[in-house]
Amino acid sequence: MLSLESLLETLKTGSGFWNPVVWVVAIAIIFLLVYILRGFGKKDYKKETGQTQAFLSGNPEYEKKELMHVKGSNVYWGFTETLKSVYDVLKKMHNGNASDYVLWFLIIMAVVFIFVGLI
Amino acid sequence: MIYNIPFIAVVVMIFIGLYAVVFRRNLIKMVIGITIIECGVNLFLITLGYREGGVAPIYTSLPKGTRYPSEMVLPVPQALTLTSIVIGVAVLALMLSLVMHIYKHYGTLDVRKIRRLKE
Amino acid sequence: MSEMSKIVRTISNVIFPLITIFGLYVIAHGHLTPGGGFQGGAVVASGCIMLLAAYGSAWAFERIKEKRLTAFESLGAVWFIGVAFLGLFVGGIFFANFLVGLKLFDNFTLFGNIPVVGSTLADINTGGVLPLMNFAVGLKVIAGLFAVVLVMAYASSLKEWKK
Amino acid sequence: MTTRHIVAVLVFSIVAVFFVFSALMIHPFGDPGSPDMDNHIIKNTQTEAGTNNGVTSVVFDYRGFDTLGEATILFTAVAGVMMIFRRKKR
Amino acid sequence: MNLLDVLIQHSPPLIVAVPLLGAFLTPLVGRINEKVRNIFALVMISITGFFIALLASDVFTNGPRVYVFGAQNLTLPVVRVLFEVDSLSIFMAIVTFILAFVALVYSWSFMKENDGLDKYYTLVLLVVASTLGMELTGDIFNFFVFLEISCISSCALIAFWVHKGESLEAAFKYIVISSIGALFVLFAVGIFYAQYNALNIATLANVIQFTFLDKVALVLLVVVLGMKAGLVPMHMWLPDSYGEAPPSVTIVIIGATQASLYGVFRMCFTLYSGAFQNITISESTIGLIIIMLALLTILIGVLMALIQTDFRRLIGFVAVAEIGYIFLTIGVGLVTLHDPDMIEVGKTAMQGGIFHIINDCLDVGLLFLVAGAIYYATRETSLNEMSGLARNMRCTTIFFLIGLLAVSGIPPMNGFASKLLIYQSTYQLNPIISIIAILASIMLLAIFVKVFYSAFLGPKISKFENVKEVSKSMLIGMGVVSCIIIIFGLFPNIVIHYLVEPAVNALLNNAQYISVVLGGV
Repeated sequence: MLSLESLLETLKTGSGFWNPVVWVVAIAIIFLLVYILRGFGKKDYKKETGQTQAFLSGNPEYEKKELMHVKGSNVYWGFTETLKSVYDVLKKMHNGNASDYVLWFLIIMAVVFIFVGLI
Repeated sequence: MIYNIPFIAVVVMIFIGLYAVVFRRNLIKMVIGITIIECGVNLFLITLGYREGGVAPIYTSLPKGTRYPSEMVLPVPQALTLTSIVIGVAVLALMLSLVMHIYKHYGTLDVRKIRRLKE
Repeated sequence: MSEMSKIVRTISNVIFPLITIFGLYVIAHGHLTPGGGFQGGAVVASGCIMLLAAYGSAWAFERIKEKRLTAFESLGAVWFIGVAFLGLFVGGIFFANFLVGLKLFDNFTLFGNIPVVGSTLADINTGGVLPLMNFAVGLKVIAGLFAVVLVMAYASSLKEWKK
Repeated sequence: MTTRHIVAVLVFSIVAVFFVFSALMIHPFGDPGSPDMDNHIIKNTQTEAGTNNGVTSVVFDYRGFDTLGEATILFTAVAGVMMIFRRKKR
Repeated sequence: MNLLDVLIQHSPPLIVAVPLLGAFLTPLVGRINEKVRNIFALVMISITGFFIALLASDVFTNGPRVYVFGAQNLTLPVVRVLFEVDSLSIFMAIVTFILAFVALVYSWSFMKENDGLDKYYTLVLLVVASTLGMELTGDIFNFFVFLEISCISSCALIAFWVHKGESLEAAFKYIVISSIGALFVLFAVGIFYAQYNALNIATLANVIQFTFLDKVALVLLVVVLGMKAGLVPMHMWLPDSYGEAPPSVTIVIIGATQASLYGVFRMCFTLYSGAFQNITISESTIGLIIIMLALLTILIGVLMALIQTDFRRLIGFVAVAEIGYIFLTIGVGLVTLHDPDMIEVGKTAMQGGIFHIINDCLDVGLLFLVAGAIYYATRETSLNEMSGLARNMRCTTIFFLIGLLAVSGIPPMNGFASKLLIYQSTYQLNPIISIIAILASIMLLAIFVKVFYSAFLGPKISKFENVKEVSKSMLIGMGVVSCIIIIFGLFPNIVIHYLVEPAVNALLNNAQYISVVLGGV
């Protein structure tokens, strides 16, 4: 059954390998690096002072927190704007009509019938 | 060729049902369409088991001189159809109760208006 | 559904016992004649639904609680799967037809006789566990179908549905 | 005639052609050949299942597990309908 | 014969019968007490798990096992329903058990305030029983029956919140689609019965000829089961229903969807493999079509997920994309397996695909559980309204991060190992396929970064001042899934060696599957 050696075996996929020990070591090194980098930070950081204010290109921060909120649908605005033509087609496809769901099913069935049945 | 007319009837029934599901807009009519498809498939199963001039596969009061098994129809398709009919009843009950509730919430039975979930 | 006229109520009163007896006959002779638990159960349930249509859903809903019906349905289902489990414990395999040829006492068999060709309706003591399963399924179908129709009829008669 | 109609008619005709051809290629109506499984059932229903009725012996004995599934479906549907029409506790 | 042997011999029917018995008894037990009912459901699932573990220990060492219902011995011709359990079936059963157990633990406090819970537990047990039945059965009509049970019970569960119109709409769409699909499966069963007068999968696989009728049946089965699994463009029901079902049962419905996927594996590689051996061109054709549809599935799933604003609907589209990866491996397997030079590629692909089934269930399931936790704490599903939740819900945030990393295939989570196998095998077939798959995986990361940024980070708005961390049973449910994800991620070789490789070998060893039933005919 399971032994320690089998737990630490290396998985070879042909183009790469996987070993848990390597990963544990890598994660440890990354944590160490983060800790060291954190040590480089300024020692005179204090809470509740001007230092904690966000820097918004020199503009003042809004008092009301709701105004600072970036909504989820705005996050990839540029990406969706660029691919607008694709998304128009996709939105037209997902029109929520139950009859069309059945029609799509029949379309795929017809396509596969043509390819498989006529060979 | 001419002997296969019951199977052609099966195909016709399936397509009448599919027509109702794809082109009718009333939810109740779509449900009726699904029921018609199911009737078509049941008819298909029951016609598969028919033997020319056969009697029901029941020994109680069997007509004198009946040769078995060659003069009895096949019992398995009948059992499968029985199962399929009960399944159809169950699906029908559930669909109709869903339609009743949808009418309560949406105030309409038009499938094109029942699409709050889209995109 | 609201109440129907007196003629309909009287006639359905008269017919209801006949339908019920016919349905129970179909259930009980399921292993001898065409029919069985499902078919007979559907017949009895349609008799009950006829009464429901004649007397109105509010009348029926006052007298019959749908919780009791679902409990009966559960009972039928448990009975069915219980017979299958009995096959496991008595006959050694799930769904075994353990009653066929099983002598309980001296010569008494419970549905255990093996029929011969040319037997008639009198051979009711045959079939092994099939009659037991027929009764279970019959109970289940009667309770289940009637409960479904009862609930749907009552809900459609409520005021909040009529806009 | 919208695009949807044209597509639907096209798809219906393609699928229908395949279905009709398969309907024509099934064995002739009323002549299922020599069905081993069914002949076995008809011969042995009296001795194995102890019943006169071939259909019931298939439903409850040979394919009894399917019938358990079928009973379960009815149970499920009743549970589903009861759940959909449930009323709030007060 | 000692007790253990007897238990192992009878465990295939008991795995299905125990949850069924539980479902039948739940309405009666629910009359006693609510707590008793919850414990009863958990106990029933645990007994099922015990039997699954017993059977797994036997099947992984001794090969497939057959159980005939109602007769001691198998007689030819096969007239009775029988269960045939090989390593792939038991692998899927293990997946289903994990998901069901987590769902029941999670529902304990998540569904506490709802009414109609007797029916809820009944239906959950029914979905589990039907999924297990689909996975263990060796009879094609029985497969159809369990498919219908899972369809009806999932539909009822999707409509559980009846006060919301959307959930009713989703349930109606789901049942229309899946009942029509199931009827076509029944039509295919009828075609098999008409030609070979048999309903047993092994018998059919032995005699199948690949005539015109068989082609029609193959197309019907693959298209319908693909639709039930969510293949684009037949996937539209999937985000609807995943997004509107209670999140505690979405994870069970994912299991039911994967059972349809198992059906595709079984139909393509067991039922039709005998037919494909003679006519390889058809195998390649259907494989290529599946690859095309799978690429479309991955791309459209990812692109649509990017613009969603509802959290659960977004995860639904991600689930569509994940399904695409598994279909990709089915296609690659069909294209390569008849070719002696490429057979290693096919095997790697199948390993990746079958490993990805369990990873997909766990990752997407964990994300749905997190979405449910947020809904429980804030009653909010729209991503536009959420903000700053990480401040009050620390544990949930950590679980979300684990799910995020796992679903986008970042080491050391479990998604990486299976996706690596998939990329590697598809690269050897055609580099473009694997490039698209990798790009989609990057987009998955981008999608969840958006969710993380908008829902968990950001300012703490006044609406969510008093949000509390969710209760313990929900945390336990999410924690169990996270632990499995991390363990699978750190030690993928163990999982591949002990679970996935036997499953792949059993799937490809078609002769063994047939000979167990027909006795080496």
